[in-house]
Amino acid sequence: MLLDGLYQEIILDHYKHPHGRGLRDPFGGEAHHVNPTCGDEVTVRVAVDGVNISDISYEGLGCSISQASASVLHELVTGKDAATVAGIQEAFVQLMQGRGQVEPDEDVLGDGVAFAGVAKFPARVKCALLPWMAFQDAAARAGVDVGASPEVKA
Amino acid sequence: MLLDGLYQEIILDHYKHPHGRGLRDPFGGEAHHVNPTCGDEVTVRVAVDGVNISDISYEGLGCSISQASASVLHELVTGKDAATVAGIQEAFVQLMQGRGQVEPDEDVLGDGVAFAGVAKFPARVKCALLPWMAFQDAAARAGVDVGASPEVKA
Amino acid sequence: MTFDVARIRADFPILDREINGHPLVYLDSANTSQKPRQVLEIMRQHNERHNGNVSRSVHTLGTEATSAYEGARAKIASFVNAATPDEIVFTKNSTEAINLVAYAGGQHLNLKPGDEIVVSEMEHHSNIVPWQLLCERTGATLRWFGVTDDGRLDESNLDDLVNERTKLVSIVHMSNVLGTINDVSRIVARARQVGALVMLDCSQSVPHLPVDVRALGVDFIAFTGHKMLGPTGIGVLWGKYELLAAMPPFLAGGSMIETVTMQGTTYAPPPARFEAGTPPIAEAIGLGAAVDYLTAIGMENVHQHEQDITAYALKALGDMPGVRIFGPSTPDGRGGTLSFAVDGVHPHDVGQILDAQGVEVRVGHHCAKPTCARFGVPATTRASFYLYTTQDEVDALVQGLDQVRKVFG
Amino acid sequence: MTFDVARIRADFPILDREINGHPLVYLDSANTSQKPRQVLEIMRQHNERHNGNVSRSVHTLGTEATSAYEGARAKIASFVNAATPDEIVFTKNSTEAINLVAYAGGQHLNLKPGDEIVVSEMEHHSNIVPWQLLCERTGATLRWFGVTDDGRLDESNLDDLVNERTKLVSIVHMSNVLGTINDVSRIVARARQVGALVMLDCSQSVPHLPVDVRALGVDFIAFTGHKMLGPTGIGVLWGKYELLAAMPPFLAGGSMIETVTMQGTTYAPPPARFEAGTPPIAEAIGLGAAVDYLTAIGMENVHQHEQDITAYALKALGDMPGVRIFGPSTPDGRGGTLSFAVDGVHPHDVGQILDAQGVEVRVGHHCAKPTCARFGVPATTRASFYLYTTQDEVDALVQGLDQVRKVFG
Ligand SMILES: Cc1ncc(COP(=O)(O)O)c(C=O)c1O
Ligand SMILES: Cc1ncc(COP(=O)(O)O)c(C=O)c1O
Repeated sequence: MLLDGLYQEIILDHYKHPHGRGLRDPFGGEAHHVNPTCGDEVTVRVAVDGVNISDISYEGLGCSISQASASVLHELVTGKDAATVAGIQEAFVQLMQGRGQVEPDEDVLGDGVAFAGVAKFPARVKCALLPWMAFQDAAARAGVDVGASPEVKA
Repeated sequence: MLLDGLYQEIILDHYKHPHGRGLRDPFGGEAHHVNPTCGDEVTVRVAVDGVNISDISYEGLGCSISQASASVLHELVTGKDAATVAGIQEAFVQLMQGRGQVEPDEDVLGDGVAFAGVAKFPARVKCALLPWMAFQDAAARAGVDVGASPEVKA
Repeated sequence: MTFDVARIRADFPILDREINGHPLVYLDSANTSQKPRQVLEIMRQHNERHNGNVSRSVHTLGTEATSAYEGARAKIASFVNAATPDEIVFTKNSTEAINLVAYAGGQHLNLKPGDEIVVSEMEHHSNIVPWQLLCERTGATLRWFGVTDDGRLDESNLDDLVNERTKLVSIVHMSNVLGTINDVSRIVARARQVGALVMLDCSQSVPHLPVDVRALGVDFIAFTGHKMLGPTGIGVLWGKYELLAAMPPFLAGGSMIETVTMQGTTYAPPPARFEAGTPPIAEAIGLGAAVDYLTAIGMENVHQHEQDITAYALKALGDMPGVRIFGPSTPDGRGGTLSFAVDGVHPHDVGQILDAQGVEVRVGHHCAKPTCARFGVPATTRASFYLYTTQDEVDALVQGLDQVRKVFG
Repeated sequence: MTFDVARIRADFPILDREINGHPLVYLDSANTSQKPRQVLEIMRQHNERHNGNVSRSVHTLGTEATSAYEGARAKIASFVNAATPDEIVFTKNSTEAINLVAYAGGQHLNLKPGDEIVVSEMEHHSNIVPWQLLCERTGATLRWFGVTDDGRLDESNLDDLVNERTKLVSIVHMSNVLGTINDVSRIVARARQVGALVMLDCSQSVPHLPVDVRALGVDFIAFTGHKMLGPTGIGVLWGKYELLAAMPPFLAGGSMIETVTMQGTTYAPPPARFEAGTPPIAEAIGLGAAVDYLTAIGMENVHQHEQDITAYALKALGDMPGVRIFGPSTPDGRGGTLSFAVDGVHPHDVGQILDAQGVEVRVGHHCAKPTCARFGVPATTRASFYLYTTQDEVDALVQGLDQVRKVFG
């Protein structure tokens, strides 16, 4: 597979200049996820304020795709209410599992649309989803339901 | 492999009219051998009188080759002294393991020469050797050494 | 599609062969089947164009190999109507699949003295010895169903055999000696009553009949690639996902882990948990192609063809004086595997004389000594059929048996 | 015979392939090797002309298959200088071979709390987790050799680690991450002193160097077909015959028995005792052909070629700014497997960008997380060489890495 679309400028930018990186207190829920195939890891913390996700903080070791994805997650979700966030989460998962057939909606996904190309690389889809899965767990632990866990296959 | 040589008249004769079949008392040693691949079984008893093998009696379930082989064994070995028997045993084992390349000596092997063709059928060599291996064990238990155990492979 | 044996045979290169100057008459498919061009071709293509290790690489070859391997898993899952491909564990053969359950399932069941495992007297050694060893390890007791004179499972003491102490019942779906196809519905119902798990040894059924794991209502089945047009070196354990997920690992090593430190290890979910090391990749892909081939023909059609051949063979052999058939004497509830005795002639001799005429049958105990013992014989001669078997081949068998009786007459 | 890489490459069909518009540069042989025409051809011939089950038939196909299968065993035995072919047990991969020793050898050793098993920090998961599980089952303790900064086995505490309580030492012969070739003579001598068994994981050494089990003086070795030009689905356990003969069975079922009744079973001698069920027949035959191929070229020549390539690659990568090599920095005592880090770029990204240029390397933890942890990284990029690797391919890797740094500059 050629790299067209995988390493979009937006992704490289988020990787080199991550938004909101670092673990912050206080938080309502935390989750640590590992991709057993490649060893990538991420810890995500979620702080909740009423129905809003007031902060997402994270720390992790991983490739440009998983790191940029965490940065985009932070940017997209911080400050939004649970229902909106569930919609974003669902749209992102659908995009990633669409094998390149899903047309992303920039109004919902913002910089996340840059990940459209990743969906064509089955081995990298897990990388992109890693922070989102951890976020979902952390949110659940903070008492916020942002939708069902997508099935992610090796 | 064609059947030329496998089912010699002599072999079929010994199979249909076995010599010395049946288990007899008294005896000095007994051995029960099984061919695990095909389930053939034979029990051989050896009676010894001084240095002579005074009787070989046997009972078994098996194919024409193993049954005829037991009958030939009985005929060749009964009444002979240990040294002679060791020579016969060795000659028969060599014939069987010779893959059809060994020329049998009728003076030593008598009707046993009819088994020359069996050596060309690797799957049947074990059948021909089964009573001879059991005999060797039974003789050892009766205190008579008739030579080293041949290695017989599946 | 009508069932066209001639067209099917053209797919099997080996069927052109001669044996001892006669056309090959291959009547030993219960032992191992022949493989169609389509299966061999897919494997060749994989090895020549797409070979890479699975689940470990981001590179193109690795990604191609992984998607072919996982694609095969999905095909096999739908072939037996599994709920998800994650219920399909690749092993090297049926035997490993059964041992996997005996080790990991046995550990999960936490067996103790007093607990019971139930098998039957018509099992292949591969569905006896793993349970004997499990009983030795744990002190549990092995019990078994008997077999009736006409080769059926004797269920007369079902309620006694399968009782509150029973933890697992493992039964052959189709006997590799008698050809009997066991309707296990009563046994499954009884096992459910007492809370026992049920495993079916489908080594002989999955290749020959439509098998639907959900309709059977069992917990595990095992089958093997080389008996169903696939390559050697590949087998399958199907298990209910919740059960697999509750079981500890068996073979340990690469690819079955979540994380490893020198101090301790956590394990991946099924099926990865049970696939330690590099799996038989090309072989799984070959089995996927075999399943495609069988699916295209239709398992109902395969079964029907074999029923026809079996009816023909039962009659032809039944008419021969001095030939005694073991197992059901009509095609009802039996498959195309026929064991028989020829009066006064040892199976080895029968097999040898048939081989001289190009007719390949199996002789011996067929890895089922207790079944042979049940019928008072150390060995039998067995002819077994498959989708490529013709009536002419049954005729060749009959002629061959005439020759056997001439030699030993 | 001079070593002619071009002629060798012509034997490997896959090397003609293009990846993403570039000629394939396959630098992932430590993961799985490619297969020459000669191996694929023998397997095709077997499947198309001689396919039958082994050790079970008197018929011609069965006899042919059996003699090819046993012939492969004999070839492999002499390839590693085993005392007899009966010391060669066919498994599905290295991982099964190691598990076989952990289960059957572990039972034979009758381990108890207080007993110790010793491995190292540079093991593949397949030589760690089976021993962790064995320790869990028996209460024995797992201990391990450390690794020095330059990627060598740290033997400084040998006499403490291997002591009177030690029952078995299992060490990798050549590391699949660091490339280190371990001279195990001191460890073997110490193990002999204290009466411990020694197993070597030769998954990476048997494919690349002359290995002589008797010269090594160990008790067991494991290796795997797919890393040595053979097919997937086949591995080998070599063990000293007396030891194998003393060990109880592991997997149970068809072909490993002497006799079976419902009440109890007796077992065949090795190797049959450890080969339950239908073995990977075509795969064993393919591995035999791979061994023929390697023998014809000569393992000394294979090793020398890889030493040359490794020296070239160590220099080329060593000269690149921002590239850090894990493991020995000279070709002495190391094989052609090079792990490295590229400053500021995650291995996944390195691998992806290399793949876009047709260069296939492995990225990740290489099933050796403790080794990665020892060097403080979760993953590495690894290039690994074989007899078909050329200097041009190393140059392609270097150019690819330039590109990596451009994208992430
Ligand atoms: C050092 C080492 N040991 C064991 C293994 C396991 O081999 P397999 O996956 O064929 O079982 C490998 C390769 O994956 C290896 O490199
Ligand atoms: C009923 C039955 N169970 C189990 C097996 C074992 O299969 P495999 O030898 O492929 O493990 C066989 C065939 O040999 C069989 O017929």
